[in-house]
Amino acid sequence: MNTQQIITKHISVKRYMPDSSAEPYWQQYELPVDDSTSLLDALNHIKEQLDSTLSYRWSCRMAICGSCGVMVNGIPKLGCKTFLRDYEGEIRIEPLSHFPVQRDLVVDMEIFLEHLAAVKPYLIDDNPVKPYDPQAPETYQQSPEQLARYKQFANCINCGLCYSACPQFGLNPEFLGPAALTLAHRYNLDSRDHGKKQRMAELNRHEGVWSCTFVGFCSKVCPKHVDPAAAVNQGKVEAAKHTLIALFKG
Amino acid sequence: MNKHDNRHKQAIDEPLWWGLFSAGGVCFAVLLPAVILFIAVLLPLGLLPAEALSYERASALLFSVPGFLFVGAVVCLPLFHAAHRLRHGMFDISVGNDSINKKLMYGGAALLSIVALGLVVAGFLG
Amino acid sequence: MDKLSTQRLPPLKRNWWLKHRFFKLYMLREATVLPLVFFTLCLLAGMVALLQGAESWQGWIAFMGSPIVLVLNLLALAASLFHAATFFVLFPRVMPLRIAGRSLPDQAIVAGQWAGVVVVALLFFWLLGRA
Amino acid sequence: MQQRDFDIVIVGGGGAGLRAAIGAAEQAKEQGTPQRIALLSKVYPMRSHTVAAEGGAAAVTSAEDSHQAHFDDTVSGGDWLVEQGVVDYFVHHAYQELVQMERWGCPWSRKDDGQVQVRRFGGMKTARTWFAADKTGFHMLHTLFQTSLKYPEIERFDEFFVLDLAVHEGAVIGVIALQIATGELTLLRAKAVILATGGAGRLFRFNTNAGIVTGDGMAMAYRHGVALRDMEFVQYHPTGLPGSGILITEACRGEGGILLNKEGYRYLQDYGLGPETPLGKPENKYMELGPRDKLSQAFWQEQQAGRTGKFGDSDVVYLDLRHLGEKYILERLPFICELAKSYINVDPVKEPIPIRPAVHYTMGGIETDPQCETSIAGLYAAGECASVGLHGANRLGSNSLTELLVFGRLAGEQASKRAAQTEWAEMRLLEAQGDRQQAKLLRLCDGNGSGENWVELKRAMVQAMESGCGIYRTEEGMRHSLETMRQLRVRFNEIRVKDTSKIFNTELLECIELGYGLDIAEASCLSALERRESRGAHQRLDEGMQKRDDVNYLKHSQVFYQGEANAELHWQDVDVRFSAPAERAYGDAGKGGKA
Ligand SMILES: Cc1cc2nc3c(=O)[nH]c(=O)nc-3n(C[C@H](O)[C@H](O)[C@H](O)COP(=O)(O)OP(=O)(O)OC[C@H]3O[C@@H](n4cnc5c(N)ncnc54)[C@H](O)[C@@H]3O)c2cc1C
Ligand code: SF4
Ligand code: F3S
Ligand code: FES
Repeated sequence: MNTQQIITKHISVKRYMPDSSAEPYWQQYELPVDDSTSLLDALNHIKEQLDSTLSYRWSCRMAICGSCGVMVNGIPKLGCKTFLRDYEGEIRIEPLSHFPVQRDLVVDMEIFLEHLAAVKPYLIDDNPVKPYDPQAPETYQQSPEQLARYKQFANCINCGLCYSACPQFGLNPEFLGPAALTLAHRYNLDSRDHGKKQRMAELNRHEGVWSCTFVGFCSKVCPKHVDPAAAVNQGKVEAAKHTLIALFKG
Repeated sequence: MNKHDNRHKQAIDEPLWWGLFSAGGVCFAVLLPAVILFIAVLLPLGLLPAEALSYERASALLFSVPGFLFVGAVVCLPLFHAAHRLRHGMFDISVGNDSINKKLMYGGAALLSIVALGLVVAGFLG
Repeated sequence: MDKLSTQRLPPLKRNWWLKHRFFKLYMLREATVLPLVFFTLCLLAGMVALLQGAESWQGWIAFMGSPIVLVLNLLALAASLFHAATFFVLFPRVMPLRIAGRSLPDQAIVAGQWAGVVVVALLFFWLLGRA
Repeated sequence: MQQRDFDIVIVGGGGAGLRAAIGAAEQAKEQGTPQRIALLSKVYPMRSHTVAAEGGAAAVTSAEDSHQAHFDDTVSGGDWLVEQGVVDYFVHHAYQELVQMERWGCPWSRKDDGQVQVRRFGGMKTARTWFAADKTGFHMLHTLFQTSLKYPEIERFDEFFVLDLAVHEGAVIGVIALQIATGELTLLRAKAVILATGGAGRLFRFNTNAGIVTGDGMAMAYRHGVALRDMEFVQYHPTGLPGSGILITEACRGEGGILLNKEGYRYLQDYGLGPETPLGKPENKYMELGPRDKLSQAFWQEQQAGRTGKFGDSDVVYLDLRHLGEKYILERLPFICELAKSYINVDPVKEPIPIRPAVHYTMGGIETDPQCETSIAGLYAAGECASVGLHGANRLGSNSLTELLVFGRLAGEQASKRAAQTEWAEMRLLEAQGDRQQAKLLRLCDGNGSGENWVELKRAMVQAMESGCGIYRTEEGMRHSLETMRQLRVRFNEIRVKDTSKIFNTELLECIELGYGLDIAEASCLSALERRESRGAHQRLDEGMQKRDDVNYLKHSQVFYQGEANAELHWQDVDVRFSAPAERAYGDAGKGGKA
């Protein structure tokens, strides 16, 4: 492949440096890019060659750690999975929407983590079939079909792009949001889990599944094809069933 | 995590509204295209056979048990569907306050539903 | 950790949905209920008319034929179809159907729902379309 | 300066750190001594590099397999430079840890009957590698992170960058950390500290590692007098993507992928790994399933012989999966397809993937005893940052994810036991060390000094490591690299950052990481230079040093920090109580032998 042609591109980055100025401002950079230059490569180039004061998060540079989310021309994207070859004209980079900005492209993800923790995202087996015995350990059984039921929803890398895409989260940060609700659903669907009832207490709140209006943009931007919109709305069905059952049981 | 404990307020009404919304959504999508086409377009344009919805035939069709079900599926459920979307839409564009909007919208839908069904019953008895 | 006073979070403005095509389509989808409500109110009026007698029933039909009402109801027809298009694709994602452990392809479910629309229309034709 | 007290402080939120935290919490419960555990990480735990591991985790699983076989594979894989007592403990605890992961919800891939499935892996005699599609590390890390949320006694300090350990009279008393969001220092007083900071692959220019893998914990322990052991052994993974170095998992070969040179020839048969195995019938320890060091070396030979192809400006060979068929590839290796398509625009279903070796794993690290304790009382280390003695001269793929669990848990339990019997040191001792750190930071930001630039120094470091300590090494090359590191360490004192702000100052962090890196790079070069033999990942071209030399070098290297002066090297005996060193052979040559 000989597409290593180097051209010059401009990118504008929204800067915010609370140490020195109270207001954000736009800064332009000009840099050489080729066919394989990702946005993350570009930011690293800026940091090392042009302006070492630019702050952003990154780590794996292979779209699996979930660190590097930013807005690219208004759409949430992973920097390491966005290629400049796909953009004509000006490229505008901003911190992820709907999260408080700490500095430059770095946002405060604390609320996202709180929401994740709130849904009890771990296997709850209050009634284990076989108690775990370190001397003679045994796994649960789970067929490939049972695995397939939740597998897609277990692929979330916690990048938070879906929160930036979801206007309901933007309007009300108390909304548990797509990724947390998806994680809850992932465990609810796991044949080894018995914690659905406990999780329902969180899901079946106004700020749980019921704040979602199926905008669906969350699934559109998800870099891992998790389809959180589907998970959240399947969660509504579950929550509705749960309520019905609770009503009948008194 | 304790923060969450005092917010554990369960939304027992939401499943009801969402259930009505969904059922209404199905009716809106599956039934209403035909209903609107025949009643609100073909009928007034005179494109239906004259006696198809003559006063007598219309009364007979409507003021009956199937008519009652028809009104439930074509008027009541879609009204709840609409109420739900209007309520959320108002929240989306920051109009009013959700707890009041909720009462207004679902209340309105319920009121109109009762009127509609009441009309059928009245016609049936009368 | 405590929130920092230096953090910035501009609130979402009420015109947020004008910023992206995807959101505009979402709003359009939500707005399909507006003409729906109009049609429903028309229908209610028709029922009242029917209860009042033959004359007002004829009056109602005439009212339905007035240009503005007709246009609005044509709009409602379009809205119902647009709504159907958006609603049908959501269904398999909310209720994935599985038959013998294998999930049914989404396209099949969507097609099935459109078939439902056609069947209902045929039903109406059978009921009202013949002399 | 904020001050907090904990029984146990864990530095690192990767697989090892999380497993240690849970292990400690469980141990405290069992002991009946409520303990508070702090988990510090410079990134959110699920961003840790464990997330990138693709292939799988090894444990003896099937009835035909045995602990002895896993032991033998690991010992010979490590070219006998392993602590055999440690390996024995490891192979006996591996299975139970993977089952525990399953019990915590890890979505391991399954067989039709509902049992966990295993796959083949390089250097392993039998299929014993558990996997979760080709995202094993991702699923393990998220399972551990999510499970850790169950334990209220674990308090997380996300995005806290640990600057230093506090040590007093030979015992650890706490750590000093920088809250990245505010730039403020926090003193955490502790009765026991566990380092789980991961490897140091970023010392090299071309690597499969994440940006955070900079060897911080190694340097911290080293600076306080703990030996860095076996640092000359750095694993090259034979299959990295050209350009970025992004990893294409060994599982591709385990599933039947083959390696071709530019002539389309399966060249591995020329390097003692043959005979050629039939297409689609991979066989353990043959051809593509030979160990990583051998495969990387074969690449180098092909490159010298001019039989490698070109991709951009990289020399490459080709990993061909096409014969496996689209359905199989997409089911077993979906992430690989995604990576190859995004990063080099190649669809593995239709084209062979160009690949080349890249630095992947640091076998050496912080020396610990078999219970994970270092020479500093109360200081433990686990995971890739540690050298507990499992990997020796070359790590076998899929042993290290299991290592995180087995030794993470052990370190956690040991730390918890110790904390139950220890008192906190006086806070003023920590405060003094905190003040020293503060002064250091201020100096980095004061704008004086000759203004050495961290970017330049970093570049010089990674280039010197690559040229001197690559797949094949020479006396001259290593000597040059060692000299370079020593000069760079001096120049580092003159480094100043441009960004003097406090909030999220990533430039400052890069500089501190570079300082850590230079120290351990020196240790790595020194031990490489002094090991005058070829063993495992350490291969010399020098006359008379191209073979293993058990008479003189069946020994661990230990490097000790000497402040501004040059580091010192010692040798340490190896535990060979179960299995005497033998020829390390693969392919047909390995038949019947120990390997
Ligand atoms: C691409 C790739 C694929 C791999 N595939 C496999 C495989 O298939 N099978 C296998 O067995 N092994 C595999 N490995 C190796 C294995 O993944 C790693 O050895 C292992 O994950 C290391 O885990 P860890 O917990 O020791 O460190 P990490 O996961 O790297 O975690 C280090 C932690 O320490 C923290 N930290 C570091 N420095 C500081 C500091 N100064 N202050 C605060 N916190 C700090 C970091 O934030 C992070 O949380 C692979 C490695 C790579 C690179
Ligand atoms: S659901 Fe998708 S977009 Fe949302 S956090 Fe997970 S991976 Fe990111
Ligand atoms: S965008 Fe938001 S509203 Fe629902 S479908 Fe996704 S969570
Ligand atoms: S850097 Fe890890 S997802 Fe982009």
